[in-house]
Parts: sequence; C-alpha cells; structure tokens
Amino acid sequence: DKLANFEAIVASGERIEAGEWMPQQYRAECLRLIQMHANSELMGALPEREWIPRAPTLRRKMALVAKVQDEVGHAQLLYRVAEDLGKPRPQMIEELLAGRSKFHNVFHYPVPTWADVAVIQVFVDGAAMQTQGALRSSSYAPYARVLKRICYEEDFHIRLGIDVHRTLAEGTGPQRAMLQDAINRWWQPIMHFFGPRDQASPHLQTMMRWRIKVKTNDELRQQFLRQFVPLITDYGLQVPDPQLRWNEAEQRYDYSEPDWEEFKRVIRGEGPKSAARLALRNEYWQRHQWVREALDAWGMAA
Amino acid sequence: MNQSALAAYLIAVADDELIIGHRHSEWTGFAPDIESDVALSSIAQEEIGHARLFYERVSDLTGNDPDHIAFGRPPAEFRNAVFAERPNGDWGYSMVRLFLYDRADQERLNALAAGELRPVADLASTVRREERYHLMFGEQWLRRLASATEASRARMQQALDRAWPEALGVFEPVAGQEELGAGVVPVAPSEQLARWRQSVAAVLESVGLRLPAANGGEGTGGRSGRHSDDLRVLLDEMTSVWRSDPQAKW
Amino acid sequence: MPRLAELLGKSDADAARLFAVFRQDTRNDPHVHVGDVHATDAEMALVLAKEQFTRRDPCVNLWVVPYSTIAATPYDDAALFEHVTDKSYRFGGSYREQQRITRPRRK
Amino acid sequence: MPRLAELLGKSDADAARLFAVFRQDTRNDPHVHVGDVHATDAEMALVLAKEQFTRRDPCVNLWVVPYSTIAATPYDDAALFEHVTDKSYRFGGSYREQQRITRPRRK
Repeated sequence: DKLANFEAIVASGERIEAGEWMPQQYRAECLRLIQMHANSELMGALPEREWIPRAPTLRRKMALVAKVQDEVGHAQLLYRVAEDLGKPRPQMIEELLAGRSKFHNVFHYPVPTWADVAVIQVFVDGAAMQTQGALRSSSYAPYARVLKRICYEEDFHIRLGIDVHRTLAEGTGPQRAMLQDAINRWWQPIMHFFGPRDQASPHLQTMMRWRIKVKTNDELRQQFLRQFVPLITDYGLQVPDPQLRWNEAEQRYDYSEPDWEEFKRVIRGEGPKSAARLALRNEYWQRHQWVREALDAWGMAA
Repeated sequence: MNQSALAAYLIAVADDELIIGHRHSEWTGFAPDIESDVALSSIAQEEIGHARLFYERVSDLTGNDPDHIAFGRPPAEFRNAVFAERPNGDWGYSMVRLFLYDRADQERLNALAAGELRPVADLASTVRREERYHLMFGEQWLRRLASATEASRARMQQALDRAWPEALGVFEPVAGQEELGAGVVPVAPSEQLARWRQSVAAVLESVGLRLPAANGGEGTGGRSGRHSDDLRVLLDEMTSVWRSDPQAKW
Repeated sequence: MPRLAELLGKSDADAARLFAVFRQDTRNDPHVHVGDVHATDAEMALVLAKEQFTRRDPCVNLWVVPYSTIAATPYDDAALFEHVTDKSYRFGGSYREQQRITRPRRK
Repeated sequence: MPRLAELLGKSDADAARLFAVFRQDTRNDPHVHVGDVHATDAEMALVLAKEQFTRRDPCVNLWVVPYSTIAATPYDDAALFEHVTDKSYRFGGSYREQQRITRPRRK
C-alpha cells in the first residue's frame, strides 16, 4: 500500500518528489521545517540590511548588498518549495507577519555595530551551514535540490565574513574591541541556534527515519564548535563561556548549559528585536498594498 | 584638455551613480515582491560598481583613493544631481525616478562613449551595456503600475509630476564642463536633455501618463554643491563607520 | 496524463502566475529547469528570472513557461518508465557508455 | 521579450502542436530539455515523448509544454547575461584566495 511504498522509497535512500503521495505527518513536518527556514531567510535579511547604508568601503557595500540579496533569494527558493506542500506563498508571508509562524532565534537580536555584521556572517551563517549542509541529504527532493545552491552561496557568505572578521581582528585597538564585544553579545544566541539537546522520542525517530532530520541538535552544535571556535581563539579573542573547553577524552566540547528559557521566550517572538522587526515588515507590507492590487489587476487583464 | 575640469565632471557622474545606488540598496529586503527585491539589489550593486569605476578614473587624475573620494567629502563637495539624493518615498516614486534617471544616464553615456578620450569612452560603453537591464526593469514596472488601474495610474502621475523638475536637473552642466572641449563630451547638455525628453515622452505617453510642464531650475544646484538636507542625512549615515577611523583598514 | 498544476494542487489562477525558468548555460547545453518565479506575466517573469537565476551562473538564453501549460507524468507510477521487458538489445553496451560520454555537461 | 515561437518564425498553429520535452533522469536531477515532439495535444505528446526519449535513458518524470506558451530571451542577445563589470565580490573570489593563505588551520 502507499505507506509501505513510501517507507521503502525513503529507506532505499531515494527521495520523495513534489506531487507524489506522502503521509500527512511527513507533509506537515516538511512544510513546518521549510516554511520556518524560508521565514528565517526573509527575516534574516533585516539585521545585516541595517548596515548596507553604513558599509565602510565601496567594495564592502556591494558585497553586503549581494549577501543580503542572497538571503532574500533563498527565501524565494524556499517559499517555492514549501508552497508545493500545500500553502500558497502569500499565506505563509501573512502568517509570518501575524507572528503565527516562527523564524530562527538569532534574527530576533539587535545589530548595534559593524562588527556584528562580521559575527553574523561568520558564526551565525557558519552555524546555519551545519544544519543546511546536513539537510542536503534530506529525503524531500525539491528541498535537497534547493539546498545545494543555498549552501554554495552560504559558503561565500562565511568567506566574506571571515575577511571582515580578520580585518577587524588584525585592525586597530577599537576595531578589535568592537569585534570582541560583538562576539560576547552573539555567543549565547548562537549556542541557542541549534536548539536544546534532543531527547530520544518517537517523534525524533520518525523524523530521522524519514530523513527530515539528519543529525541531532547536539551533533550539529559540536560540528560548529570544532570548526568555528578556532576562528576566535586563533586571533587571541575570547569565547565568552568560561566553561567552554575541548574534552579530549570524549572528543567533544564541554560548555555551559545555555539558558533555554530565554531561547523559548525569543522563539515565541519576545526577543529584543522580534516586535520591532515584524512591525517594520508589516509597515512595508501595508505600504505596498496598492502595488499588489495593481499587479493583481494587471495579471487578470494579461 | 583641462585635467581638473575632467576630474570635476567624472566626480559628478560617479556621485550620481553612488547616491542613486545607495538609494536603490535601501530597498533591499523591502521591495513589494521577493523577485523584484532580488532584481533591484543587483541594480543597486551595479550602480555602486559604476561609481567605483568612475572614481578610479578620478583617482588616476588626482591620486585620491576611491574610498576616500566616496566617504571623505562633506555634502558641499558632492556634485550629484539633487534628483539622486531624494529619499525613496513609495515604490511608485522609486520606479519613476529609476526610469527617468536611467534614461538620462543613457544620454550621458552615449555622449561620453562617442568622445575622443579613450579611457572615458571605453568606460562609458562598458557601463552602458550593463545599464540595459536597468532600463528594462524600470520600464516594465512603470508600464504595469501606470496601466493597471485608475488608482495606480493616479499615483504614478503624481510621482511623475513630483520627479520631473528634478529629473531635468540631471542635465545641469558641471562647473567647468565647457572647458572640457567637445572631445570628451561631444553632445551638449541641452542636446542630451532634448534627446532624453523625446525618448521618455514616447514611453510615458504609451503607458497613459501626462508629461508635466517643463520648468527646469528647481532641480538644479547639485552640480555646484548646493544640496538638500536629504544628502546631509544620507552622508552622515553612509560615512559613519569609515569616519570613525579614516586611516584604519575596513 | 494530468496537468502539472493539478498534480501540485495549484489553482489555475496561481499556476498562470507561476513560471518555470529554464536556463541554457552555453550554446551547446540544453535548457535546464533551475527554478520558478512568481510574476504577473511572461515578460516580467523573464526580467525577474534573469537576476534570480543568472547572478552567478553562466547563461546565454532563458525560457519561462507558465505552470498552467505544463503537462506531466505523475511520479506515483514510476513503473511507467521501468523497462519491464528486457530491452537490452536496444542499449547495446557500448552505446550506453558512449552516450554517457557525449551527453552534454549539465549541472 | 518575444515569444519563442515568433523567434523561431513559427505560426501559432504550428507552435501549438509542437511540444518541448523535459526529462528528469533521477529524483536528484532537475528537468532537462531533451527534444521536441509533434502532437495534436499534450496527452499525445507525453505518450510520444515517453517512447522517443525514455527508451534508452533513465527517467522518473516527463514534462511537455507547447512551444506557443514558451517566452524566451532573443538568441542573439546573450550579451544581456554577460557580467560586464567586476562581480568578483559576489564569488568571494578574492576572499577565497586571501583566505586560503591566511586562514587559521581548521578541522
């Protein structure tokens, strides 16, 4: 029967295509995951975009516009994938604007200095790369295809960020201090990014079996720490977690347990910038109402 | 050929492209639809890239580093047309300005590309090729918004009426331009303006918009450093990080 | 053989304003489906597709097609394409290898 | 941005009965234009396409589209897609090289 056939396809490592039969739970989980990913790309454009008008050189300005443009482009690609799972794009955007669907914790925080842009591009995008890289083996074919391009472009973002990070780390005293301050402010949200340690649960097992989730939260966090902690310590900068150290015996990083209450609050939309950013998006959405009406009328006539 | 007159002229072109590119980049993340957001971001990048190329020609003449030219001058030393420094307003005004500005830039580039000064002529013809897409994007949006509904047409006419006088200001001659000699800019500003008016009139009328009464003069001043407060606000923000330490590496 | 829009559960109105984008990287490459754009009409779809799908990739030509006009085979009976009866006589080993070598480079 | 049929000098009637065929080899691949078939309608086009384009090649899915609905950029206008001015900042090219020399050893 259909479920057995579906399980067989997934178990064999094959992928499921849009328009193909799938269990309702698989469709719902994929939609929730990909919609949140799309929302996060669209909202993820806002923090760095504040620095486009203030980028300090012509080349940094062009590169930052290109980088934020990629985030908007990723939202376009991801909403397109989520759409075929049963929710039109306008409805997903309206759910985001109404605060009814989530976006990643890291985009609920302020971006007070130019160094924040470097920290976001290196460490936030670096964290996202772990999750997105793993999901390239996702069982949902349209998602896996889109992630191939997204990961290629995210890799560019990380390299761009490393260049700014290195320039500040090797720059003047005030530049180094600005960078350390940004790292201090962003470390907790970045540790939150991967979510709490997975409790073994039937839900988790199904997600892993169906390859909607490919690695556990803590595997991804450890993968991130191994790659990115050196980028701080190699420049003589501090990781703002006194407990953080490499545990040779267990081949993993030990770290202070993040404050998961703050994480839950932020995800619910009570982060320092949650309301302000959603309000800003809503304001533009209202201002463009006349443009949407005009395009609808033009589309009808075409 | 007067080197400082040439530098002054190229700075005016570069300032136009930088400031209009800066304004376009302010839409990144907030355009009415996601696909147009991506497209306008590319246009913004290219305008800023064009500015950088013109600043490099200025740098060949004056020895100043392009970033210093772009980030190190007070408003009074900027030579962009006032038209470019105005805030974006709504999407309709932004699309009308993009359309009118790019058509004016096209006439300027046509003139420079026909000039005898090889480096400037080559740069102009390179940049002109990239501006083709900008013209397409602007015209597509202009045509749809102007022809879709009575409400959208009225808004676009309003935006056109507001933009028109300052669009004429793009053709205000740069101080010292006449000393450049015909070799560099073989088409006089008044002739560029006439050709511009003819080409935009054809499009505007075809989409049902009325050509405002021409009364140049309002949009001038920028070419000699007389700017609106909009430019001061823009530059305060744009140069804030660079000014915090102009000698540092950013 | 249903229309693709029906397979994806899209209304005709939605499908008419969603355009599949096909990019041809070089003269000797075929057009490849690289994604889709929402647009009011084909002309705007081409303008928007250019920046979303050729910012970094080479391109010599773009096609756009409204989803409403695409007809497709369903995935559910992939058996449709399984070569049930032995058709190896058609393949002729060398042909398949040779075919793989000459197949145009594709992403 | 004219319609492809006009570019190819095809009448509407002809273009409506000529179908572009797009084949998806595996579920990891996008649909790729593999050729065209003449048919009176889409259903027939899919049947013919299956016979003509999947006998020797792997295939999990087929699309067919009438040429009359394809919009295209003009063939001789490849210049539209050329990156005229320096876009290396989009590839992080220069960063990539700088990176490799000075990037702290990782992994």
